[in-house]
Amino acid sequence: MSAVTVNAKINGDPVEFVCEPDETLLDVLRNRLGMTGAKEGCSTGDCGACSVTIDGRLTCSCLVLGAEVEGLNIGTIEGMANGEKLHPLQKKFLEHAALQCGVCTPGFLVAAKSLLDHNPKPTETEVRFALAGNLCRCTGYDKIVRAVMDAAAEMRRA
Amino acid sequence: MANVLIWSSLRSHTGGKANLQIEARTVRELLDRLAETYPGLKPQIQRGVSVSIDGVIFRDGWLETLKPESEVVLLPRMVGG
Amino acid sequence: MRYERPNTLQAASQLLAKEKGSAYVLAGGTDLLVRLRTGFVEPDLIVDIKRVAVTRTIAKGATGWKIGAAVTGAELGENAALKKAWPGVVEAANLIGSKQVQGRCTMTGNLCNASPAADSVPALVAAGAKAVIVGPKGRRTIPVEQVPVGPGKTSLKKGEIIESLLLPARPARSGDAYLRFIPRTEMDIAVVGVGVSLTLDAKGVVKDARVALGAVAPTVLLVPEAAKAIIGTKLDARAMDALAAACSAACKPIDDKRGTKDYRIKVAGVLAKRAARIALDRAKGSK
Amino acid sequence: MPLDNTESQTRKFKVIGTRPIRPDGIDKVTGRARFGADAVAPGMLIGRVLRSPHAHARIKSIDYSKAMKLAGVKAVVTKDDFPDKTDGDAALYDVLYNVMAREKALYEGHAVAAVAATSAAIAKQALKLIKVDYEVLPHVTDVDEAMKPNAPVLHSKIFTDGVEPKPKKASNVVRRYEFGHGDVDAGFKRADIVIERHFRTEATHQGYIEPHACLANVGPDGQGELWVCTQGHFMVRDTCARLLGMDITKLRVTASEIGGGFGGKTTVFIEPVALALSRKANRPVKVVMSREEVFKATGPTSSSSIDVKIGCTKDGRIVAGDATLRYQGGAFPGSPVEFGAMTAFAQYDLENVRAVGYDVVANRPKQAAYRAPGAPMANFAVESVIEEMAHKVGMEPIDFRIKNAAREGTHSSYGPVYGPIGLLATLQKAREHPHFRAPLGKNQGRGMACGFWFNFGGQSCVTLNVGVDGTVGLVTGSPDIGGSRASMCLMAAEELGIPYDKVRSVVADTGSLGYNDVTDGSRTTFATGMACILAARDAIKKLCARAAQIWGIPEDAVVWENGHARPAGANAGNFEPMSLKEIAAQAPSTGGPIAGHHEYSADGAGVSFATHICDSEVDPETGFTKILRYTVLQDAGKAIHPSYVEGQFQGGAVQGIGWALNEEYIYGKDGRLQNAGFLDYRIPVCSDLPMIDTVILEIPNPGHPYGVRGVGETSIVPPLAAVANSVSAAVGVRMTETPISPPKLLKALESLGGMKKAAE
Repeated sequence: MSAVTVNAKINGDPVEFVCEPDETLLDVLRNRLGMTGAKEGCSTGDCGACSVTIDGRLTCSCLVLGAEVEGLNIGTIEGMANGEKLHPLQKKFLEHAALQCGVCTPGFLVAAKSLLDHNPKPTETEVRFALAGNLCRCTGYDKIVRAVMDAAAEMRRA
Repeated sequence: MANVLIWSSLRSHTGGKANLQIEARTVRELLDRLAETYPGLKPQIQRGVSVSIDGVIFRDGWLETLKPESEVVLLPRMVGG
Repeated sequence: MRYERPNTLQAASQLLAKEKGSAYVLAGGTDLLVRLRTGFVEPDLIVDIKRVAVTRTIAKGATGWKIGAAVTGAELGENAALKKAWPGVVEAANLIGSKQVQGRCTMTGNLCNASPAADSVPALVAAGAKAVIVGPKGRRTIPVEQVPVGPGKTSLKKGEIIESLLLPARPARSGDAYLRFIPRTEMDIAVVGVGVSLTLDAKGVVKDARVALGAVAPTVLLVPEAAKAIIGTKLDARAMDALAAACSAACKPIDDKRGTKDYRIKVAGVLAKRAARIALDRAKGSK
Repeated sequence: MPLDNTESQTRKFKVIGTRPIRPDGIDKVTGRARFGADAVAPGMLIGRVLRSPHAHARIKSIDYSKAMKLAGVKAVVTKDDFPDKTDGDAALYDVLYNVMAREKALYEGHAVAAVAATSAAIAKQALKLIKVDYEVLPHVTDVDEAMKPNAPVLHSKIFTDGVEPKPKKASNVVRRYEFGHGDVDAGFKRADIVIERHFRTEATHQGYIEPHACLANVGPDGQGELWVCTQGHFMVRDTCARLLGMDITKLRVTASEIGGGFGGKTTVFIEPVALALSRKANRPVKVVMSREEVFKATGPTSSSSIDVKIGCTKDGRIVAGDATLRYQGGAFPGSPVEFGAMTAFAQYDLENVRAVGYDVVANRPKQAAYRAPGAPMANFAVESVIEEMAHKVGMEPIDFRIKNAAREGTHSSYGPVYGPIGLLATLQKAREHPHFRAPLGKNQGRGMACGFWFNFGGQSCVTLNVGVDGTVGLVTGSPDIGGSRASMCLMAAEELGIPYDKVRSVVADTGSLGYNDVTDGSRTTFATGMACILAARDAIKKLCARAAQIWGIPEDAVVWENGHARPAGANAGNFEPMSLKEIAAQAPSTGGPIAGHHEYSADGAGVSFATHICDSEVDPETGFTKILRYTVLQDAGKAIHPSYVEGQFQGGAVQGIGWALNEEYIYGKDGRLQNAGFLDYRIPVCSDLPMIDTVILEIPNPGHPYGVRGVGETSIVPPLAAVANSVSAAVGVRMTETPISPPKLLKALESLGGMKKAAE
């Protein structure tokens, strides 16, 4: 295998990394860059725990090769809060107890932010379908949906 | 004498008796007596049992004291998820 | 394994043609990466075609639509004009996977993965879509139903790449629809899928139709008998029953972890009626 | 019991019952929380496990010489690296055998070897170089098939226990259990109506989103460290140390954040393997399971085959209940069939009741506990028949249940007499709930079911350290799987009379605290929570003593009120009350650090009951079932942090809904699992569900100072029947197998249609 050198941006910051051509972006984030906020729940794109955005587009980082992101901007959970200030979604997830074990939480937050970026006033049904690619086994989704709806309302007021 | 109830499939080891009167001050003594008196119960006791004393379940409480009128129910050792 | 990212399809084609080991084209990668990860494939070469501009564009011309091979499901869904012209095709493509998968997956990949259960393929077949293929011997265009030849197998020759998919211009008084059955509401592979595209005459009689079925045979099926059952009718109850019967009769399914033979045969008919109803309503609504 | 628990009835709480932000919250919403796979160590190797492709095979030989020659491979282990040190402990030997196959591989996915290498890619390549010579044997995966006399036998040492005479021939039936009282045959003679039905449930997986992961580091001096996602790191320590012949306290285990468990992380799988690899390589070794490995080699539930017979009189009084349950628990003894048998009829007040259970082995992964282990399947069978019987008697199912419900003083089906319990309260609340009278449309139906779980206490050890600034560090040893750290802080704050945000709770490693049982059995808020209360009381005693010393009055002349020490009365002296903060500030010069501690084995957990109501709509042409509305009513004793209590109700209900509708282990004829991934093992997704309404009832548990009962498990018990009953109400077919998948339901609807036509 011939390793590939990649220049990209993560949460706006420039990064350079070397990876094997068969390594996924998730592997790169976790094992090469020490960014373990994205989680590997399945490695087949079925659980959403590794959700990131690439140039603003939501995707599973387990379904992307590290080599593919040359010149692209990756958004991860680590870039969601603005300094000390939590994103409204992060705040509402805490207030609504929308997490139990918390391993799916980064993926849900990234996916929910992507939804609200495109649709600031989603219905409950829209939230549920937008988040169908994120599996949560603890909560039954109830509090997650409430937190997202509440965050959306707060962001509209702001 | 504590009144000890055992579950049905153990009765083959107690001559068909469901209620046993056992003289014991603690759960541990009770289990020892049971194993002595009814050797057939020994493997299950070794495998693990919990007890209910007057309706309260004790998973491991060997030193729990028994009153003379206590009703003790033998239960398989509790597990949970 | 090598990773290559050429700027032209000709270069991509050459890389694929020259490779002695196993070589795969990467567009969205939502199937390829899963196979790679699970050890199902061990490529020697992966050729990423996303830097080739033509693969990334949706173009509308006089004769219809040209959809680049690397256009994602999400991009299709955001193209209002395409969605208006071929709502069934776009809906079908948008049913693939989650929002995350939509950010990457492509209809061409869905087609080349050659799964009989691919969601976009029955809709494309019903729509009469064609695939533009670039290869060492030049370009050729074939109907999409000729691309998959069996589960996981395509008719593409070594070095050939699909550049784009062509959809005809939407005829007047026509509509299309795709429905699938899955046990959950999202995230499943189709147990049965049905694509219907039809055109009405001025009196509201079906004058042209194409019906395609997914997940009921080794490849997606174009079912001319099903089209025949509704051509010349106003899709009354009898025509609908005939449509359902023709679809069920065309099924050659298997029992597997996703459904039984009997189930697929029955539900193919049920969904055909429902999809035809939606296509009809769309045809009536369109000018 | 040293506690005066009568206060739980009357006490006015200050912070208990509020909903503060959890202490680990920020880390979990920012991606900083460190889970099992998130740890690294200098010089770390990657471990991978080779697994049997066969459901049942004799392992004739394993040759890993080629793997060892591959550059980058540092160690390979097989069964030879796991000599039997279990000293006659049969259950532990089964764990050992499950961790690494010995003479036979007993299921597809059974570990047969493992490697540690300098990269994941090399480890993967090395696995391919290990040659295992298998003699493939006939296999059996179905519970009823496994019980047949001619079935392939997994273990030559299993001779069914609990039957007379004891069989002379080995079989797959491990043990027969029987519970009950009265005379069921006499009971059935008095019955006007008898219903008998056969049920089957397929195995389901706990489905935690985080795969098992650990990082082991063992040196040649016999000391070791292990970072692991588990429900019980003390259990991991003790089990691994015993299996590997290490001194227990020389192995320090740290519990990472845990990404779900639900019972599935209450045993060991890769942990002893990682330790053995690390010991052999003398390097840290990280092992992370793939999702496929999780499905193929970790604990699913039992699959089951159940017969239920219930008899009642015309006026709706149940006179006899009888059930036979057969649970296949995978390749080793220990299916939770006894708990199925004990809980099957636990919600009813029955004069004559019998439940017989058979523990059966088959060529599947060893089952692991899953939320109220064994109960949901039995409940599905019994509550389905109860619903059918209510209709036959002509009573509303809820009235039928109320009439026969267990209550205080009822002789339970599993033996003991109930104390104060909340079943009737949940039923009555259900009847008053708006859901119960909401209108239904075409093809829609409403079903209900009641469920029960025991809950238990167990060993907990807690230390509470008072900082000089008056804040409190709470050290517990119970891995937090659902927000329990918040509840622990609430209880300590309540006792001490200080604000919630002045308490911080951490889960300590095994080197820092005494033994704590696994976080399971709904025990943590009850048992570890009570230990927090008692540790706080211990600290209060010391705080009062310190105040007494400062004031120069006797210790017993000081009382603790609202976070302050104050003289007990006018005679004690006239001193201004001293706050915890003030006493803490003087600690260094008045005798040193102040800490409270408690260690014990808690009992008196208090059983828990729930009633669930489910509305569903069935598409009669496809057999698709949509859950329209769902309400959980459960007795929590006392809700410490109501949001997380609701979360337990909702999460359990949805797992039960998944079990009812779509989740199942699907085996091919070759004995291989066909759906070892989240694509085809279909856990509910967000768009499948409505909001899950909850009603928390608080009938205090006399065994806890605040009245807490365990709440984690009961919620998975009723959904299977509640869903099946709603489907039956919607479209008139009684589904007796889970999952109620669309093909099965459509087939049932068609045969019902056929029957209706025949009747015309």
